[in-house]
Amino acid sequence: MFLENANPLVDEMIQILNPKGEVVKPEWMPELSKEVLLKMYKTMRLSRIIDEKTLQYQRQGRMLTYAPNLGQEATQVGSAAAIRQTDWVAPSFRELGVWLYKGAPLYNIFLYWFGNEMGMKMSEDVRILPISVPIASQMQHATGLAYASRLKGEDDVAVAYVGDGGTSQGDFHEALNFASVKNTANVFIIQNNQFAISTRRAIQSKTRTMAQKALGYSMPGIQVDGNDVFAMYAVTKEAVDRARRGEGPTLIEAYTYRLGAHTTSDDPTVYREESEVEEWRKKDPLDRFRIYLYSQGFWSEAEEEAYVKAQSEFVKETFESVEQSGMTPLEDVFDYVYAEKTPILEAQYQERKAFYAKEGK
Amino acid sequence: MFLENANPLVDEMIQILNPKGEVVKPEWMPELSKEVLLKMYKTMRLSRIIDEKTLQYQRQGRMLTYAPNLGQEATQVGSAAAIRQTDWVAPSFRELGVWLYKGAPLYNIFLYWFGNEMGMKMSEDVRILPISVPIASQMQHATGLAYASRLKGEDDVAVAYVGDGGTSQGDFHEALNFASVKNTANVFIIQNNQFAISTRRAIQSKTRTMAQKALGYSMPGIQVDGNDVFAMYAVTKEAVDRARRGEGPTLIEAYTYRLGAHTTSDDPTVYREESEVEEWRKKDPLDRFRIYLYSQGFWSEAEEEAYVKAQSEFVKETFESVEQSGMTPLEDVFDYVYAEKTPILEAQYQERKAFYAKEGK
Amino acid sequence: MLVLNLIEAITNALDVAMDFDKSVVVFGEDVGFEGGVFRATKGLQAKYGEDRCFDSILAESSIIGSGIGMAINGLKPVVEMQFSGFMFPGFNQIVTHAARMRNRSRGLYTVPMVIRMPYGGGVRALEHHSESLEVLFAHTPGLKVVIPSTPYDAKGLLLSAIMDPDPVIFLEPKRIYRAFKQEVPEEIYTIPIGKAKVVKEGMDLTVVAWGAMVKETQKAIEVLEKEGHSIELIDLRTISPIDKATLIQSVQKTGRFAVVHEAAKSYGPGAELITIINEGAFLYLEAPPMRITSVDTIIPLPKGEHHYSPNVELITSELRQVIEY
Amino acid sequence: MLVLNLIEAITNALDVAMDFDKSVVVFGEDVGFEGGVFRATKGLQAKYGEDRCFDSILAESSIIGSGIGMAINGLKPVVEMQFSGFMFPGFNQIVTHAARMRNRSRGLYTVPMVIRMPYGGGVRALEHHSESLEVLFAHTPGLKVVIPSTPYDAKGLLLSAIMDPDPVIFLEPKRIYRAFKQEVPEEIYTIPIGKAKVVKEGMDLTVVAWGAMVKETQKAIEVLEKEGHSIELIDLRTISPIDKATLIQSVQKTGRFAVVHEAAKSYGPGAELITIINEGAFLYLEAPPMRITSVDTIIPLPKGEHHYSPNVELITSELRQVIEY
Ligand SMILES: Cc1ncc(C[n+]2csc(CCOP(=O)(O)OP(=O)(O)O)c2C)c(N)n1
Ligand SMILES: Cc1ncc(C[n+]2csc(CCOP(=O)(O)OP(=O)(O)O)c2C)c(N)n1
Ligand SMILES: [Mg+2]
Ligand SMILES: [Mg+2]
Repeated sequence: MFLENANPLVDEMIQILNPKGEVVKPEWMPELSKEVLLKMYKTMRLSRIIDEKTLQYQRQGRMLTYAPNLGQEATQVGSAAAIRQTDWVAPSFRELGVWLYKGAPLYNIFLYWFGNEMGMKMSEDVRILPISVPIASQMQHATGLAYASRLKGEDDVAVAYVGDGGTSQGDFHEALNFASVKNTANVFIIQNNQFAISTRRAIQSKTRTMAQKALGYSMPGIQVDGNDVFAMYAVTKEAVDRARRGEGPTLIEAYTYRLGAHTTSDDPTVYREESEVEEWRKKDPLDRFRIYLYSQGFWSEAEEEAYVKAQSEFVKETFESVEQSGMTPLEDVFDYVYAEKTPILEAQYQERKAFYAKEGK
Repeated sequence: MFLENANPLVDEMIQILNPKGEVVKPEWMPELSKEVLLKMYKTMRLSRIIDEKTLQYQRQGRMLTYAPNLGQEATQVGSAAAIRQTDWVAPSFRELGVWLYKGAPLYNIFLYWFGNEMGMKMSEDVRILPISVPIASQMQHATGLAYASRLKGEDDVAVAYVGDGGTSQGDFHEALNFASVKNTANVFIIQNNQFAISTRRAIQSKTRTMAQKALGYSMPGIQVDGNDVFAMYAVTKEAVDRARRGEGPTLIEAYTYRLGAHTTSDDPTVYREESEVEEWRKKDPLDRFRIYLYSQGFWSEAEEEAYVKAQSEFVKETFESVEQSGMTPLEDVFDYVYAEKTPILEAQYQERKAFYAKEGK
Repeated sequence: MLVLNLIEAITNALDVAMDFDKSVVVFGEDVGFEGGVFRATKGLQAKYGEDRCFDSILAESSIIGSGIGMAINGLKPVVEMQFSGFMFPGFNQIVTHAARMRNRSRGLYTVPMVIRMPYGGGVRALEHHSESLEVLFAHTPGLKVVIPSTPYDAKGLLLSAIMDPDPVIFLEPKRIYRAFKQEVPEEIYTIPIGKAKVVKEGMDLTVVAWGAMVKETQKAIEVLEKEGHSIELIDLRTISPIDKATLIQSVQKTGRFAVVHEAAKSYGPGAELITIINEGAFLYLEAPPMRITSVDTIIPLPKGEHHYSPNVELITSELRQVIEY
Repeated sequence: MLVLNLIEAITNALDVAMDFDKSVVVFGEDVGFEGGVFRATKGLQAKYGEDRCFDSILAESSIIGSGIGMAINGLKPVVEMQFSGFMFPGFNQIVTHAARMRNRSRGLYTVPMVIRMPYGGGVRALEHHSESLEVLFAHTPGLKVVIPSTPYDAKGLLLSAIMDPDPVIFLEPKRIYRAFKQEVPEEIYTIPIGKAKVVKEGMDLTVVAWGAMVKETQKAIEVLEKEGHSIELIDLRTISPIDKATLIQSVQKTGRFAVVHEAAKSYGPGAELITIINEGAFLYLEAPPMRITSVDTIIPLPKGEHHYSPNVELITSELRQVIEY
């Protein structure tokens, strides 16, 4: 529908739900049950609450570095809703909505950002690789995941997320090329939130769209309104289905905006005007989705209020229990370097332990 | 002429001189003096002689590894003739024609392949970076060369060569992107000789052309008959002039064929049929150029014979003098690691020297 | 005299270098408009223009690779890797080109380039933000590796690095970027690369450290000196080439040796120093030389980081063992 | 029993592994159709199909990175870097992911992957074809590093590496790929990673070597034994984790220690071994431990390569010094 004749050199970006919450392309509207719609909305709403809370914790000095997703909820949840539970995700570090939608416990997510690796150990069923900090490198893993699925006779798709900044890395290019050449079941989603820390999108690439980079791999490339959850869902769904049928990979550019800071250690006022952010607030993905749900009678202000209240409490409690989780025990530092501690690691572990004992720690 | 509206997704490759030596596109025919034409032809002819001789030396066990250019003479010399002497070249390792055209002494080239770094030390005026073995990495240097030229107020262009295999590396992508974003005076020439050692072009990329990779950088990309010296000249000239005027970089795909082995240590019969090579021999770049020159009365069989004879003798003498050049002296190994030997290197140098003295070497 | 902390001293060094030498260009991720995530390049774009100080594309191989081209063609690039843990995509360009261009062309082309990287732990950061990778560079012929531990040294060493005709890896201990201030001359001055600094003299033991470990080691030494020991502290400052002479002379005097570092233990920098002592002062050794280092694990995230690298208590306890051996 | 040279033993190991375990996949540049530039994978594509043995795109980061994804998703990739000097574009994936996935996910995801690379000099090759980079891997927690020196060991160690639950860097001394043949069992057998081999016992001196240096050292030892010395030779086989116990026991017996390697001297592997001996057998040392290594220069092209790494004469001369100290 979207992909076959997409021409990212000239096409307008795909939009179904406009900023006013109106369905402007009813013919493209995906068929989604009320249940799924509400799961999507609630996940986005929860993501927003988490981002707001963490900002607050950060101001209170209770938080380490954290990368907020504010403004990118539709990109993340719209795409996540289009993939199957057994499909793989190779994330970057700013995909809270995807984690939540795929069933990652918030406790784990907080634990990770709180500085404990144990957060990334969750049920295998979540099928998301751990947060990957080296920009764009995770895209290569996605190609291997998809290759392995096919070899094992499974039809799972592997979805990789990357930022607009990430498109500049060599790994971006190599992963797209591998997927194209091997025709693996991959979907690559660029979260073009207009910034790589302070560096604007225009500095990363002179191209009109990021989607047009797909042309270098003879792969469909398409630009989507990343603040439109339906457009994100519909296009991702087509790409995922296509990949699952063995018809190859797709590159999706989600055109969105990072409303918050890069991370809690970043001060965006250094490099952008508040007025620019204001303009983008008018395109808020959450607002337009809510208006739509209200208009359909799927959701009400009362429900909204109750949900926000309950989830705020949930987030608070979860964070507080993470705060109580304490420090990483010494053995955890040594136990996961290899399947079995090497003799050298064992000796180093014993030395540190003896030192703590001596110091009375 | 070629670049403005080039569409590498659909365009036929540019050809001016067909395999029969006929000018099929007179309107595109570059204006080249007889003098320049003969310099180009002679360089190509010399390159061919060198490749034939080295094969012979190799069979006689007199040669180390060497990468022949057989079949790619027009790609190399056609493009080299279009650049100015002060323009920079960032080569890969298979650009003999470029070296010769830009004035590198054959003695130096042989000395290098004979296993002596001193070969790469030649007049600065040659303006070619030393042979670069790590695939595609040299493209990044070309961007910096061009950036520096502009900053210094000079209008030199930097031309980088890369192979079809090299297009798969991350460095290929990053260099094109840098050049596009910074609008540097770069021309990138892919010598698509259909192979990366044994690996066929189709395995490197699923794209119709290699030139279409330019679309990912909003840069002109164009496929050229790399066995047609005039097409290579004309397109490179337009790209170089354009770059010099500050209008930005270009990607040129020279469609050619490696008639010889990858290097003297490679046996191509393991991975390709002689019949395929035969087909390509019919498109020989040298033959068609010679036919053209004969037809114009610029060159004759007698001149050809005399030239080949004289140059064969020259190549033989040059190689023999390189054979006499002896081993690399110990100090050369230590003297160029840094501008000045560090104390540790000085000590290691003295140790090795003392050891040789003791052993009576 | 200015009074600056370490990161300000670096900014100041870049400023005076750009002012003095028009060929100096400064770039890297977020280095231009915002002045870098640590603000090392703050104000430079405004002062020297976008051509000489700019935001690169997000690609370390491009940063180093284009820098090599610029250096060959007459500029002096001073590039930033946002954190040393992110230099890996650029490592190929560093090792196979920056370090080798002079040798490969027998001196025809050279790469006078500085690659700055914040390094080391102790800042409660995300994964890949706390690496100590000095060995990867120091084991690579053709590179010089410098690590300052004070604002004064940072400026003088960075200016030396910029003037150096060869590529210099300049590792900045980010943990002490803002730890303390020091008087720093306003004008250009240099501190020679390849010279260690005897921070304090002593008779019973030689301890070598660099970067953020110098301060930790100093604190440990204070404890031990109160117990009556006399300890010599050497700030290595240049990891490659090593100032062998200073180390060996010191051990010939003290007879005991220890090295403190943040890098992983096995195949770490301490091993080289201990071997140098073996080679140059074996007969003087009264106790086995000791290395006090991080463990051979992945650097833990903040909640486990305290288990990883040496702290004052560990250094004190270990040094006491060497002394009492 | 088969009689195979080292490269044939590797091919055979890959063959039996692919036959035994359907999850083993083999790929890299030119690895599929042609069987690799050294023919290590010869015949495997024909036998096991293009899906399990294929030519990769020319991109080391993709080879390693996609291999990581495959390993996480149930395959056992055995990938080839055409030469170790070309692994640098893939180094980021090795260090930041292969080595860390287990730790990062606390055991949820692991990377049982083997990265094979021909390494070392002595084959009169072009630039970047002769590197000895074991330290770069061995200093990286999360990796194991193995180097065989005989056909028998090559097969047994490679099979161990393939069965290992963690990423293993498997460095193959290309100089001796075809140097000699040995009896090699047809079936699957393993040699434990982390165990050095005492090649020959001796009383006066312990010498450690690996890869192509084992044979050179053996020749030097023959010369010295004719002079009446008794020398113990240890083939380290695993560079990381080191078999400390075997080394220390040996030096406690002999009182003297030397290490021979092809890698550059400064911050090289020898430094780690000497430091381990200091830590574990200091009081037994009757002479300063010695390292006999390549020099700290760029590896020369063929006409200068003989100046670079240890040869029999140099090893003999140096070992004699340790013995006569
Ligand atoms: C290889 C590498 N280089 C640098 C960094 C530091 N860094 C972290 S996030 C970031 C910007 C990423 O921008 P983008 O890809 O657009 O993602 P976003 O943060 O906008 O989600 C940078 C430079 C890194 N993590 N990895
Ligand atoms: C980074 C890197 N990986 C691998 C190699 C080994 N290698 C040398 S040439 C070559 C093939 C290059 O193919 P292509 O780019 O098409 O150039 P051509 O040889 O055809 O001129 C390979 C894989 C290398 N030199 N550098
Ligand atoms: Mg972004
Ligand atoms: Mg090729």
